[in-house]
Formats: sequence, C-alpha cells, structure tokens
Amino acid sequence: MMKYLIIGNSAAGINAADAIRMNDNKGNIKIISREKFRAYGRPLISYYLSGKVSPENMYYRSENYFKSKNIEVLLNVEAENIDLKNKEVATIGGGKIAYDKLLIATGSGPFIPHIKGLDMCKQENVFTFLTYEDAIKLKKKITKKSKVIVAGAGFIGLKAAEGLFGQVGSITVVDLADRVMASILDKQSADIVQTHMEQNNINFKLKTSVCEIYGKNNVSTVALSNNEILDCDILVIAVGVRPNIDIANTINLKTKDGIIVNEYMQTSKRDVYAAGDCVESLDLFSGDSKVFALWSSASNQGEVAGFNMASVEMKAPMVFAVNAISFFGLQLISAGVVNASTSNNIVLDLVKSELCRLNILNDNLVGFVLINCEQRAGIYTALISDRVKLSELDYDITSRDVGFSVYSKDERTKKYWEPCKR
Amino acid sequence: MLKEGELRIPSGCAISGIIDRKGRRFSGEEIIRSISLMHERSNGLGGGFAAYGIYPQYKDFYAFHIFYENLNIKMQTEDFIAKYFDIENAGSIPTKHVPSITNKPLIWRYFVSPRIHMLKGSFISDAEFTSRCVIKINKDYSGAYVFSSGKNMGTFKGVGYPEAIGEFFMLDTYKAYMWTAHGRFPTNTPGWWGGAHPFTILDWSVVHNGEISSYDTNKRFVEMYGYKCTLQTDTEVITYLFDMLARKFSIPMEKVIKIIAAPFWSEIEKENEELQFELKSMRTVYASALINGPFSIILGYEKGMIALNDRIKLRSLVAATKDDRTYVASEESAIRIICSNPDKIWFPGGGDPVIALLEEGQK
Amino acid sequence: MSLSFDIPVFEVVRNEKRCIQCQVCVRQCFNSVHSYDEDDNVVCTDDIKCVNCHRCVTLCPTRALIIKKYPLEFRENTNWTSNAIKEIYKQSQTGGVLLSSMGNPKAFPIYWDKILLNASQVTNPSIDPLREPMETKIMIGRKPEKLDFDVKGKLLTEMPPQVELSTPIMFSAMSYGSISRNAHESLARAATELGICYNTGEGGLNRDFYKYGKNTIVQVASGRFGVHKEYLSAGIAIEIKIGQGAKPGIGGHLPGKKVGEDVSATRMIPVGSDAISPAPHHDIYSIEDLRQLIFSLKETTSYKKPVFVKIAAVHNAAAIASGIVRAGADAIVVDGFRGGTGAAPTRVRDNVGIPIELALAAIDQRLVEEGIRNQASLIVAGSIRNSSDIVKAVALGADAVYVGSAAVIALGCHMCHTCSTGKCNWGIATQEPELVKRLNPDIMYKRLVNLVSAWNHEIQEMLGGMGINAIESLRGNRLMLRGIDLNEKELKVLGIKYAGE
Amino acid sequence: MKKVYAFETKCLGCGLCEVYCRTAHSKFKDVVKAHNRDNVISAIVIENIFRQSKPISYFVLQCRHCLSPRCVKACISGAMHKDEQGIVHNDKKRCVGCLSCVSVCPFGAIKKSRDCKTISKCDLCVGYGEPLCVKNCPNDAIKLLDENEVEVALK
Repeated sequence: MMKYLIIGNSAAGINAADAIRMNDNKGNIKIISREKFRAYGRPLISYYLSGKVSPENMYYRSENYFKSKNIEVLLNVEAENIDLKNKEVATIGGGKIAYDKLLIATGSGPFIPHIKGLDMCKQENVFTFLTYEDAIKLKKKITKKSKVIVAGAGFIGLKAAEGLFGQVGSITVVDLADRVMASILDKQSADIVQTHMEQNNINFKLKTSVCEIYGKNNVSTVALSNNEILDCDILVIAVGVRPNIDIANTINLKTKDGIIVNEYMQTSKRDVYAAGDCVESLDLFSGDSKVFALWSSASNQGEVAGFNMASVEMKAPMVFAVNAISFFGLQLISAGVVNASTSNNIVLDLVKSELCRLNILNDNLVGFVLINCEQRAGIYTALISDRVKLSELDYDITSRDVGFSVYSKDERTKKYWEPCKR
Repeated sequence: MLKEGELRIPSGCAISGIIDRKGRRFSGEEIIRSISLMHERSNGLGGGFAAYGIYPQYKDFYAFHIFYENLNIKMQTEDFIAKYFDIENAGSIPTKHVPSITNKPLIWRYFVSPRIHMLKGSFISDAEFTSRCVIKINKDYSGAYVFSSGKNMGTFKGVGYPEAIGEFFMLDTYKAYMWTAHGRFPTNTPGWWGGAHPFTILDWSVVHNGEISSYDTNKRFVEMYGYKCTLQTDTEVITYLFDMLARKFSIPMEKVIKIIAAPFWSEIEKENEELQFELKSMRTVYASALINGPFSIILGYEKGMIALNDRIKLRSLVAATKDDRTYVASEESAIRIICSNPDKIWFPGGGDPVIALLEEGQK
Repeated sequence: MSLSFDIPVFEVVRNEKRCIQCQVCVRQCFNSVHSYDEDDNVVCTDDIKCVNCHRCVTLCPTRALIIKKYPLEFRENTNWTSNAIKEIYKQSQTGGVLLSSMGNPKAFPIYWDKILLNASQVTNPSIDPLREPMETKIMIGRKPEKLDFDVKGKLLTEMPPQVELSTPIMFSAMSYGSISRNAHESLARAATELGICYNTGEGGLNRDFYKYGKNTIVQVASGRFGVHKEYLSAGIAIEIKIGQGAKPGIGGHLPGKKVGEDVSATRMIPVGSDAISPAPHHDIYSIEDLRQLIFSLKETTSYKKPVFVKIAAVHNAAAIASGIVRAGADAIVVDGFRGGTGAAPTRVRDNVGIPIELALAAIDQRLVEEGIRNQASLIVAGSIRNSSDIVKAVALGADAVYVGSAAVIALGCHMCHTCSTGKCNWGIATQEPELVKRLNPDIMYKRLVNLVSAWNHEIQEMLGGMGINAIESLRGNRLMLRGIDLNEKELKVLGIKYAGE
Repeated sequence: MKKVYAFETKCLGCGLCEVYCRTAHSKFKDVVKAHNRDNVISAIVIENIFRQSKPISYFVLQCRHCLSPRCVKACISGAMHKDEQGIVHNDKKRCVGCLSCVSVCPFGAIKKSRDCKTISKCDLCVGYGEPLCVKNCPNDAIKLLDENEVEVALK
C-alpha cells in the first residue's frame, strides 16, 4: 500500500489528495498543515474580514469530507526536515512520518520589506494578510476609529482595504507603483478601479512607499518616501508574497525563487513532488520559469502532482495569470498579458464603468481586462489558453460581444458534443 | 304508401334449401315443412320458393312467371313478349284458395324462346337478350313484374307466410331436384307480391337473410353494366351480382365467392405471392361487388346451390349432408325436422361457401 | 403615397400584470409586432403588423397575450362592408391585384354540414371496430373492364399499376417552395409511416426525399418545374395538374425571394428567379392533347406509374371528368373551390369554381351513367376538414381524398391567410431559414401521423356504425346519406334523399 | 450520466427555456411571480449565430458538466464541486460571487447573479424531475441524453 504525504493543506495539497484518491483508492494519504484551521478558502479571508462570510463557511471542504475520502489530515503539524534516504519527514516536536511519495505544497508567505522601524515581532498593530489567522487577528484589533495604512496596492492589499471598509475610521493604501494592481492591470483599467474605490472612501497614495515606521510596540505614524507623515493605528503589509521553500531547502531541492519542477510536478529529488504557490511554473507566453501565486493554477498543479504520484501520467499546462476580483461591486477579470505593447482593442463605457480590453498579439489573444462586462470571460480565457488563431474564428472578436458562437460550426460542434474533458 | 322498388325496406328472414346432388326430383313438401318450422322468423309479409328441374318437358324454354296488376298491363306486356319471343306455351299458374292469401295479382306463366332474327346481328347471347328483356319489362311496364325467368326452374312467391304460399301454389305437386325457400320479416311494407323472395334473373335465384349495408354501392355497380335494380332489395342486387360476375363476366364461381365475400386484406397478405396477387386484383377491380353487412344467402342456379355468409358471419347459417342430399337453413332445427339424422352438420364460417352442385352428368 | 388608409385588422392585448418581459413574443414574431423598450422595461406592440397567427399567444409562457378583432368600425352598411372598403383602400394605394392565401372564406354553403350519415339499428348490426376487422385500405388506379381467368382459374388479365393506401387520405400537392423543406419532410415521413401518399406539388422533388418515393406522388404542372425522367420515376404515381380549386384557370407564381439555392436546384431554375406557372399547359389545348401527355408520361415510366389528372371543380366538371377517364387517366382528382393555396388572386379564389360536394356527386353520377366509373379512381380535395367529411365524400362516390389545409393546420398553421408574404411564423409557408427551423419534422410528422390515425379510427367507427367493414362498400353508397336544409335541386345533384325520407 | 444537450439546428432562440429555468430556480413556482418578485436568473445562455449582422440561427448553452471542470479548480470557496454522478454544483451558501469560475469556463456557461453575490449555472434541475428547459422547449431542441443517446443523436 502506497504512503502519500502532502505538506500543505490548501488548494494544491487538497487537489493532490483528491487526485491520488481518484486513482488509488487504497493508498494511505496524509496531509500535514502547520495551521490550526481546517482547510479554508484562503482568498476568503477578506470576506471574513468584512463579515460577508461567516466562520462556518470559510472551509474549503465540508467537515467530514476528508474522512469520507479516507484522507488523514494532521493540523498544527509543521515539517522540519526530510530524510530522503529513509523516506521520512521529521516534524517539529520530534515526530516522523514515513512516505513513499511526498508532495511539497507549502504555498507562499508574505514578503516583508525592509522598512526602517518595522519590527513585526514587537509591534502589535502591524499585520500581514495572507492567512485566516492574520484576518482573525486583524479583525480583533480594529476599531471604528482606526486609521489604517495598507502598504501595497496589489490584489491582497486592495482586498484587505475592501474588507476593512466600514469598520474603521480611515483607510489609506500606499504603493510605489503609479497605479493599483500594477502587475495585472493596465493604467486605464487601474484608474477605473482606483476611482471606484476612492468613491468608497479608500484613499490612495501612489508612486510612494512607507519608508519609516514610528512606535515601538505600537506603530503610531508612518513616513512616506514623499515625505508625508501619516497617522497610523493599523498597518497592513501587503507588498507581495514569496514561495515557502524552507523545507525544500533542507534537502537541497533545485530552486530559484520557487522550487523548480518539471511538467509532471517532480522536483529534482526522486519521489518528491511540489505544487502550488511554492513552485515555479512555465509562463505560457514567454516560456520563462516563474512563480505564479494563483489559486486555480495551484489546484491544477496539485491535481497533476496527485495523478503522477499515483503513477498516472499527466502533464501540467503552462500557466498564465487569470484573476477574478471584485471591489465594492465592481467586477474585474484580468488575464494574460495586459501591459506589453500589443494591439489593443478597448471598448469603454465610463458611465457604467465598463471596460473590455483585448490584447492581441499577432493572431492570438494574449490578455484581457474586463470590468463589469465579464459574463463570457471564460471564452476569452479559453482563446488564450488554447492559443486559438483568431483568424480561424467565425467572427472578429473585437466586433461584438464574444460568445461560444465565435468558434466555427465544426469547432463548436466538436467542443460541444465530444465528451468534454476540459 | 310506397311499394317495394319505390323505397328500400330492411327485413329479417328465414331461408332454407335442399338439393339432391344426383338430380333425383322430389316434391315441395319437405321444403315447406322446413321453412314453416321457422315461422317466427317471418311475419306473413312475404314467402317464396325456387324449384329447379320442375319443367323437364320445357327445359329448353325460358319459363317466365309474371305478376300482373290488371289485364291492361297484361296485354301490353304480352305484346312485348310476343314481339321478341316465340311463345311455346302460356297460361295462368295453378293456385289453390288459401284463406290467408289475399290481394293476389294475376299470375301467368310463359315458356318462351328468343326470336332468332332478333338476335341476329347483335353479338349477345340469347341469355343476355332474355335478361335484358326481363329487366326492360320490370323497369318500364309498371304493373307487370317478371319474377321468374330461368329454364327448367321456377319461382313461386307472394305475400303471406311461406307455408301458405307453398300451399297456395300447390308446390307438393311439383317435383324438383333442388328447392330453396324464404320466409320474410320486413319491418315495413305494404306487401307487394313482386317484393317477396326468392329473387331471380334467368336461372339465378337468391334467397337471402340479412340487410346488406353495401346495397347502394353494389347497386350502382351492377347498374353500370345494364342492370336495373327496380326492387331495391338486397336479394335483387345479389342476384344481379352473381349473374353479372358468373354469367356475364364468366368468372369461375369460386372466384365469384371470393369477390362477393372477399377475404380481409390481412388474410390476403398471408397467401403465396401468386394467390395474393390474384385476390388483390379481384378485390381491387371488383371492390364495389363486395357485399357488406349481414347476410346469409342461398344461391340457386342450374348447376346447384351455393350457400354463403358474410365475411364476419353476422347471420346464422347451418349446413348438413345426408346421403346425396345437402341441406342449408337459417336454423339447425329446420334441417333436422326433415332430416333427423344427418351424416354431417356444421356451421359454415363467415365467407366460407357451402357448395352443393349436381354431380357431373346429372343435369 | 404619403397617407396610408391602412387600419389594423387585429388588436394585440397584453395583460401587463402577467407580462414578464421575457420577450419570447419579440423574438418569435417575424412581423415585428412586438418590441422591447429597454428604457421602460416594457414590451410594446404595433397592431398594424399583426396577422393573428397566434405564434406569440401560443408561446407566451404567462398567457399574457390575446389577439382581438380591431374594434374600429365603419358605419354599419350591409353592402359596403368593412372588407369591401378596405380592399378599395388597398387597391387604390397599390394599383395591384388583391392576393389572398388559403381557401375561399366566404359564406357559401358547406354541403358536408348539410349531409347526415346513417347508422345500423336492429335490422342489421353495427360493427365494433375494436372487436372486428375494419378495413380502410383502398387501391387507387385504373381498373380493367373485367378480369379474365383461364380454364384452370388462373388470372390472365394484366393489372394496371395501383397505389395502395392504408386509409383513403392523401396529403395534397404543396410544392417545396410554397412550403418549407421541413414541412415537406414532415409530410413525406408521415405519409411513409401511415402508408399513404403525399404530393410534391409542382416544385419538383429534392433528391433527399427520393427515399420516400413509395409514398410520393410527383406532380407535373404547367410550369414543368423540376420535371425530369428520374423525378417522374421517383414517386409511386404521377399527377398532371390542370387546375387548382383555389384558383381555377389561373397559373402560379412563386416569388424569386423564395427561390433559394435548394429550391432553385429542385425546381431547376436560377436562384432568385420568379417561378411562374402558366395558366394552361401550353401543350394541352384540348382533351386529345391531355391524352398525349398522359401517355408520354406512361411511356417515360414504362407504364409502371398510374397517372392522375387534377382539375378544379368547375361548372361542367362532370363532362370534363368523363373526358379525362376516356383520355386514359388512372385517377381523376377534383379540387373544390374551398381548396387552399399559398397565394391566389382574391377575386378568383372567392368567386370561381363550385363546391366539391356538388362536383363530386355530379362526376360520380355521370361516370356511373356512362358505365366508366370503375375504370378510374376519383379523388376529391378542397377543404376536407375532418373524418366525417371523408366518410361523406366516399359515400358520394370518392375513392379517396386529398387533405391540404388540414395537414398544414396539423403542422401548426393557424389560418392567418398570409402565406404569400413568406413570413410564416410557424415555419410552414416560408423559406426563411430562421422560420423554417420552427417546424421540427421530428415533432411535426408525428402530429400528421396522429391526425390521420385519429381520422382513420373515426372513419372505422362510422363505418362500423353503418354496418360496413370495408370502406369500398361505402363508396357511392349514397343511401347512407341524407340531406338536411337542402332544396330539391341540391338533393338531386347530390343524389341523396332528405332526412326522414 | 445524463446531460442537457441543445440542438443548434432546432433551437429557435425563443427564450422559453430561460423563462422556465428561472421559474424552476425561483422560490415561487409560478412563472409570473418568479419573474416579477424574484430576481433569480436563468442558468442558460442563448446565443445568436449571425450572418451579415442578421441572426440566422440560435443555440442555447448550459453548463456542460465537464469531466475535469475548470470552474471547480478555480473556485476559491469550495462552493463549486462535482458530485458523485458527475454533476457540477454550486453551493449558493458558500459562493461569494468572486467570478473565478466565470473567468475560466470555456463555454461561458456560468452567469453571475443579478446581485453579484453568487452565480447561476445549470444543475440539471436535480430534484425537479426532467429539466424544465427540456420539458418546455417548444421545438424539442433541448434534450436530456446519456452517452449512448448522444452517440445516436450525432448519427
């Protein structure tokens, strides 16, 4: 009987466990997690913060799910190192867990920049915003009068800001970039998002950064690089994430920013697999290896790893970013390349805050941003992921709202009727 | 009140028939006993008999039995007959006084043969010629009615119970090798002598029990071929159908039966290809000759007797044999009263004919 | 012309409380009666475009729609009816011949409704079709004068070709072009399943439908569209169309806009060209010419196909029919003045021809009198509406009937009388792909099968009631009929007695 | 597994399937109430197929219940899941309306709800018997077929 061990209890880990179970209904599957919570939807923490999601709905799987699948989950267990020779994982506290196949799905952690006066260990009102625990702590600390500074106008920072809305005195988001969510939005789209958030009393300080923090145990003010001084009751640091590769380093896995894996999610060591935010993936467009912190790609990779661990060969697709986010009812979906110099087609309706931006390179759709007009977004996503030649479609995708009818009749029929494995 | 021929009157009936297949002749006493047993099946408004082999001395002449309403029409009709026929013998048909028989017409009998020069140049047979003349009299000579016109056979009929009619015509004095009889139960009739059964044309006679629902279809069909259904009775049209198909079109009798009581399409489909094609063709061409609705008939002709039921046997018909005789009747008792111990007795199925013909050389 | 006198004929009444703005009506009305006003979130209507086809009413999921007669009246005048006035408005605006569709709608007597059937009581039994065989099969074709057998009783006579029908009902000629491909397919499939025939009309026969050949009657009309040797051989019988009940003496006209690629290929005419059938056949100016055509068609098909000749019921139909039988036709088809059409000049449709009941009775009587009734089959058409019409027709002397309007009604026709516009919302009389789609042959052929099966059951019931178990025993059996509300002359022509007689 | 299939050659684009889909998924079982008092939306997309800007054909699209559904992978809350039979469900209680599923559905067959708080997708009317779109299609363009019936339908 195979022994499968999975380090990490989120998207990659759980999808891997599911995939293993699908292909091997006898094997012993263990998941260990250093967190004290059952697996939860990590992106839900901002919904928890705002109160839109109650604690009982935070969980990614129902309570008896793992039991029903005969998957053992060990919470509050953190891997310390791996004994490749004996195929054992040592846990903090002295435990040892044997494995035949190991998956490292440790995800990513917050990136903490060097800021003068920052001392995360001492300062009680400085938070990161990645885990359920982060959210619970933050939620406890805030008051109706809190002046909140969010360092970082990325996805996490903005979701944190939205989550805090209405519960605090003021919210100011600071970012060095010239726009919000610079990595996934072009300037025009970012401006729509920013304006919309500003209308909801979120303040932005862009092209600047927090350069100094005042207060020993409690931050009271922060200084920005543009010399502004801001009062601060709560400081949320959300400037980015980086892969958790400490455990990987204990066995000298090949890594760059993240763990290097092949398309079967195998690491450089035999029977050790890795998946999710902690690995590097191949970019669909450039072919470069880089870290994508994406929930759906973590799920996919976990599944692929699970298949291969259960000795059913499966290849991971190349990755490109797809993000669906909403802020105060503004629905935003962005995918692929949005900033490169591509031929853009933009349909904009400022009154309704609608935007549809299609980035076309050569004969391919390489990226898009949709704001408030996202109904058929998945079709664009498929056009990107399948690298569909736009000239072979039934009509010009820039000429009207896209639908499944964009495919030629034969293609459409094939996709629709063939037992679909997508 | 309109009389028979001016309207169509439905009626129920009793029928009976006896044949000696060896051609031995016997008196009408048995047939009278048989038909009178079924007294309840008739109501006194019609009875009649057909007798074959009764005029051996005149066997080459057509024997016309004619009812006249008055002397005037008798004279006119006789002029017509004399013009077209040589009259070998003529006289009134002997009758006997029977209290229940009233309103009797003048009843005359003529033994005739068509005048040869009348046939010359026309391509018709003497039978066809005679038949046309009979139809002409019946159609055009109001008050005269030829009710029998075959050779060596005769029909005797009138208004009254059949046993009374038999007594009236003194049928015990005639000898025939085949007798058929009919007792009638019309629902509404003034009782016209010509309307009684059997109905005959030439030597075809039909006694019939039933009310055919295809009457008008059959009538229109035979009328296309020169017949004229003056009586509007089923028996008349059935007789014409037989005459037309068997005599005029020379269709073998067993085929005629398959036309008149045609097998169902579903049965035809079960037959082999050749027979299927033949039956299909017969039904197709002679669709209008199919007799539909309830009937049991006894057809008499020179060769013998055929009894037939409709396709789904909506009327009773029993048949029996004893030695050289074949009996058919509406009821079994009507056979047993004259033949208490038949060799065989059976109930013919719908559309299955009982064919009792004179044996070869017995005519 | 700047000012139009057009007045809506119908009023579309929308129950606002029930309307859910689902816009099914908007999408389904090809006449654009309904439209959605996004600003006010209401569905609006334009009454003047409504033809009362009921498509919207039928599909409205909340029963929010009713179509009513438009309430605007002219001053009362029994002579100048509103119709008479409106027709003048229209003609004075357009300068054109008035066109109408479907059959004569005028209040002429409907003789079917003045004829009553008989049933058996006491003296002979009625027959229960559920327990006893009840035959409705008939053979259409020429019958030899008599059958000859050899001495052994073997059949000697060669039988002319016959068309076998499981029930005496066929689908009338409706061309591919005047009706849609899907309508055609439905008719063909239904006829095949039922064991009856449908008729191509004069639009030729698409090769896709050759497989239904055993149940297809191919028509040869004055335009000779789509006629070639293969076509003639493709069906079970050939019908020469001389006239049509809806427009006796008039040709046909299929507008070019209905001649798409498929229709064009089938008719053998260029795409988009008008298909004009001349009023007469230009090779038939007399009866002897007809005989020549009948026999050329027979020659072409090696005497294997019966040839029908179809005429409109006109005043001297009986004499014409006699001539047609003598010219060698295997069957005569007579189409009464209520017969339907895709388009006919209104005046012709409403004023030319005679009722089929009278024509049928006269023709049958004439043929019987001439002794030739059994030679050819007699098929009647022109508004056979139900099974009792059929029973009466057979009793008057018909071998079989053609149903056209009833068939299209089964296909969804709601008798809006606007076939000629090509905008049939039910996908019948149209070539618009979007509309044609609305008639799903998989569903619709079954409706036809159901209709004919139901009628066949009813025919069997009525036959049984009359004590008849084969339909041929009803043919010409006029004793089974009685007239009501008819005058002496009508009774005489019909050859039936008055009820009570 | 039986799925709903729509036949492009038969679809009229009339929209009745949407009406009945809405009704099926409304707390009101009356069509009028479901539309006027409930803001539930249908789980059906009707598309026009154009030729020279004129719609010549239509087809309806519902969730295809993919074997390996991208929407399930993308779902951040675990609301979207595939059951034992293979039917992809969305648990409305757990769905937060983030539209991650919408962003990856290759058919574009998932719709956001009117209030943006959740999404709407075909659940094959599990619990209602025959899917109401199938039952109410006036042209038999929508059918519930299993794999074998699909094979037949495609021939």
